[in-house]
Amino acid sequence: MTFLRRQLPLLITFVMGVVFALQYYVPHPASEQLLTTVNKWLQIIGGFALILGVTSLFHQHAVKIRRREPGWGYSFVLYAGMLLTVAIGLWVNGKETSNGTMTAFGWVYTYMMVPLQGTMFAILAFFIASAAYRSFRARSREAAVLLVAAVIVMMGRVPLGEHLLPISGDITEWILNVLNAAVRRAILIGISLGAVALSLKIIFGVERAYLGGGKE
Amino acid sequence: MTFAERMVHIDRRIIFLVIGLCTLLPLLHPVGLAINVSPEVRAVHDYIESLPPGSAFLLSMDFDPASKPELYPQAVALLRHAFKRNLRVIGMTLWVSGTGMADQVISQVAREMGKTNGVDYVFLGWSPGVGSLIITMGQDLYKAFPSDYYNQPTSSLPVLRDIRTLRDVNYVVSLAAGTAGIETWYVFGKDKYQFELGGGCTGVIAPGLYPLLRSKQINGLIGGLRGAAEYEVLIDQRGLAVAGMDAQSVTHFAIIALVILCNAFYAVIRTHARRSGQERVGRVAEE
Amino acid sequence: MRGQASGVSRLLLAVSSVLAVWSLPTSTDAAELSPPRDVQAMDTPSDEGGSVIVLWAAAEEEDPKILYQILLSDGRTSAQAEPGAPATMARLVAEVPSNSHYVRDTRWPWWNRPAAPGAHLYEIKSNKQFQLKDGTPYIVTVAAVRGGERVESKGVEAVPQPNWINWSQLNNLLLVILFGGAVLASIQKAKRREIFLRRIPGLDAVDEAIGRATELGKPILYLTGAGDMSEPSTLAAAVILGRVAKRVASYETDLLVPHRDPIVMAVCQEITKQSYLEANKPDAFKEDSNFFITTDQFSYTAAVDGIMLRRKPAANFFMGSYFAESLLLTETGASTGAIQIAGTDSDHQLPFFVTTCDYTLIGEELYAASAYLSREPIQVGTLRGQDIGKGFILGIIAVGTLLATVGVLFQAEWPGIILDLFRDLK
Amino acid sequence: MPFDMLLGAWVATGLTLFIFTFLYEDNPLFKVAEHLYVGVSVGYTIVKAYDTVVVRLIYEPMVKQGDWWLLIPLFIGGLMLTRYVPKITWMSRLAFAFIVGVGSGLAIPRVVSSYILKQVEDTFRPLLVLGETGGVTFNFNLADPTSNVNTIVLLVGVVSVLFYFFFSIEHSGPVRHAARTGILFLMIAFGAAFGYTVMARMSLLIGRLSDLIQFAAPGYGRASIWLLLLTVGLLIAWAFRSPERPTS
Repeated sequence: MTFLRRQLPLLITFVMGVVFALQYYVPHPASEQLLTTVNKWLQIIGGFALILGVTSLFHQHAVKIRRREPGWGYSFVLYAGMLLTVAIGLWVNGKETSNGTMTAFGWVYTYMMVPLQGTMFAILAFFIASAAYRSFRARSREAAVLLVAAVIVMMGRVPLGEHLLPISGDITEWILNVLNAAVRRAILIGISLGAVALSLKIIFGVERAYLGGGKE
Repeated sequence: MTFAERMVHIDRRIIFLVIGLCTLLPLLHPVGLAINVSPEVRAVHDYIESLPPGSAFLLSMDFDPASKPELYPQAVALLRHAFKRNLRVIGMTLWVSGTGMADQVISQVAREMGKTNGVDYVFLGWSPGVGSLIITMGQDLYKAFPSDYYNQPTSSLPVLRDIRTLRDVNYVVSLAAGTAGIETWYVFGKDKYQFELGGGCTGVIAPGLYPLLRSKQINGLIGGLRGAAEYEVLIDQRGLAVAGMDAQSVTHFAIIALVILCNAFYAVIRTHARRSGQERVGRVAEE
Repeated sequence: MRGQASGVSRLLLAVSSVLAVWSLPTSTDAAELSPPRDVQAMDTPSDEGGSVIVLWAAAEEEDPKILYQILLSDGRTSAQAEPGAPATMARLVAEVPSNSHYVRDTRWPWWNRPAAPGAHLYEIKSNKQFQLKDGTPYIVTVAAVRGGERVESKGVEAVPQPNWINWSQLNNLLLVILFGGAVLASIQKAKRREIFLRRIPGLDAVDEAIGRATELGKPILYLTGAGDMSEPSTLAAAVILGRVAKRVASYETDLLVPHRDPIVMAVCQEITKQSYLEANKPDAFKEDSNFFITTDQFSYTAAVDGIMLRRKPAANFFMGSYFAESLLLTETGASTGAIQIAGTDSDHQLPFFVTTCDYTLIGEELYAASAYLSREPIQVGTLRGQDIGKGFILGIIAVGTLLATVGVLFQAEWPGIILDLFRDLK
Repeated sequence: MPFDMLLGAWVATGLTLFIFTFLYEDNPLFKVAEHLYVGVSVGYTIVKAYDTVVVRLIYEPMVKQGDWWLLIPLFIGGLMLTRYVPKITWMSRLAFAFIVGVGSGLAIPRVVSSYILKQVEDTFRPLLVLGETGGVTFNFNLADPTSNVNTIVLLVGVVSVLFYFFFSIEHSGPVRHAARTGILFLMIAFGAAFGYTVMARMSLLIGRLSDLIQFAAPGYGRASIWLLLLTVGLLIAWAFRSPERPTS
């Protein structure tokens, strides 16, 4: 029993890890085939996982409604939105359009999902301004450098800025192409080493936190 | 709390209001700040300018609502130009999710320019197949689209008289937010059916399309909102895009001004604190 | 018949390889132009099949005015060709200037080169017009052309095959093994004696944040990012969640962990439960402290923003990978006055975290965080291993730049022997 | 205008304005929009998952093409659901082990290839170039990202930032200087990226506002104007009704 509970998961991780790491070095079509198959499998498993998620969401809001927690009425809005979308979607077999015309599901997507998503995204325009106001203060040398770089690039991006300070466009290009490239490169190298080390540890069963194991 | 301190900790809703107004006002009343026109946008404009009235111009609006902010103004500007030049306009889309929007833009501009559906322009809508659709259009347009978006049979439409295949089309412009888009039109249509091809695209994919421009696979490229603004300047009809670029300039400078103000107040607080011997403010800020 | 064949070939139309071979001895009239020498064709090494390569020696004088034509024909029919049977047409695959397509310009590194760097190489691949079938023999011919003159080599046979190992990527595998060895060795070393770790300011703040939340009696919000369980950043976020949950458990503070990925949610539930067990507070564990909202980016963001505004957590943790939602989350968090600690390897979102959070773990620091929090030899050793890796890369960059410069100075090719080892080869 | 488009314009405008009220304060209108959004997005995901996973990935290949291998992922997926059965909850670990194992294995060589080798390879640039006349020169052109002077700047940046990421050596002496330079590079890059992003974010707002302007046209029954008045009115009413505690 302890084998099933403790060692078997580690064995599965090890085998899968080694097989799919080596897959990269095999150019044979069979290896490509293996990769596509397992990708499909992962999608299917992900579908099952969605059941876990939706159950959790249902449960949370059911509890809210049952306990009459503040704002429980909104949970009904959520249920209604979800159930109606599912009903409409299944009615038209999950197709947004049929024969070139929009279905009711497509309508929900175009007139509800798209504007909601777009507006939430657009709020960033306001937040980027308030974040700049709050944090672009020359408190230290580092903060000052960040602030100056941001202001120059902002100037260099718009026609008015290029008009007032013609060189800002060139400086912007230089900062982005040279300084920014250097930093991203170093960050990427660091991250990648960390990622490879973590993956290796998982495959060799050294790191097992993902199994909820902690130390054993 | 001194005035400077209060200003540093200003209610952020005031900043939101400033940004909102700086975007909205230029959109309602464009100022038309100077915009330099790039050669790739001018190329599309000049080609349309060179076409004799009555030539066939096909506009493929290959984008969905997500890319509307950038490509919608491009479509409006191109359509206005084509209608002004009295070209016969054929609208369509390769993206099924963009059909409603494409129909809307073409009928709106046509109404504005006093053009009649079926006589001066037609909107074909969407049909499945992407690459094979273009090939079918190259062989027989009426077969690819037996009827237009409004279910009128295409073969009897006055606007499509003498336009049997893509070979009879003089200029195709694809406004693309990805694939299917400009490359699709090039690969399946351009050389085979001998029409000139131009492109418009979102700012994100523009860099990837410059190679096509350099190798003359497309004769011009309108990139992002900026490209649309340039086109509006060229046809001297400043609209959404010029307004958008104005809004960009104004909001960028509003943020810069806010940052400078904030730093000014911050400097005041710091000198104040230093004078009264409170090193704390500076120390806390070092972190 | 022979005369006709050379006439056809002069028109650069497809030629019969069989006839072309026969026509060779008679093409003495093109005395100045010699046919390509040492023509060899073979299956492309280290590939997925559907392609062959043809190799031939460089001529003494290579001038862009001389062109090489590569012709391909179906081998089977030529082998079975009976006298009088219509010969299969060879198709013209490519026509290249004679001072191009050297082995040294190809993607093969020195340890996997099919021929000497100075020889010519052309790779014939399947494309839309024709398909090379694996296991089928093909005949390849190379012709030299100058103006109207044209001479052909003998046809050679090659059979495309898929291969089982891509030897060009050997350097990749070697680096993985070397690095893995360094990490494992460092772990062993860390088990024997303590290894120094520098201070990471953001992590000192973790305790402070949890302490403050307890004082104020407010919950702690912990996000694991947008990634799924196979992303290292999500794993690191989950590991750090374990450490945070353990402290939260001992303080008996509320923990809220909204999720975007159901699998990550399930894993984090396990981790949190374990942490409460380890803190001897199994009763305080609530299954629904980890909960799912939606996989959609912005509706998730709207819901989390709602949680921040209504539950007013005293501390917000943003660990894992993030996209555009980062600023929507952190600005809302800042407006509620929470202490915010972020850790991400999404370099594109770092600017927003750095400017709006109190502490940010930048890139690799996210992975280092779990080591720092636990001080377990395994974690600390890994960090040491990563440092060795970085040191190695720094050394390589120095040596590589020097060699590249030497290569330019002396027009030498030998620095390539080392530079090739660090090329990303496909 | 067709009725569905007209209705769509009104619904889209209303939801846009409701979400924007979030900028003022958390309020019932935003809560309605937020909960509706979560509901619709989950519903949308469920439908899409049904369409792709159940129909296209499971039903069609298994029933129509007899691909019975798909029972394996079905089984693994099923293991995940053992979380609801307390005694055999541990079985869900097997599913996690599978997913994490595949993910880690796939990551290793690909990360080494595209993030380590690719980046290192691009950093190997000569510090001198061959001039047109054949002599060796040093290219000072700042505008050309591949010039020698920029190669040196790039090298300094990469090396100093990497120094910042050393964890197991003390940041003192020359290491400290290198790491400090690294921080400066980091800050410049972050500032620049921040400034660069402003335009993209403003474009989003411009897009939303142009939609609202468009829907304010008579053709749409002046949807934006009426709904704006309604939204403001509701906000005022709500503020008066709960002067003490805006959020319950």
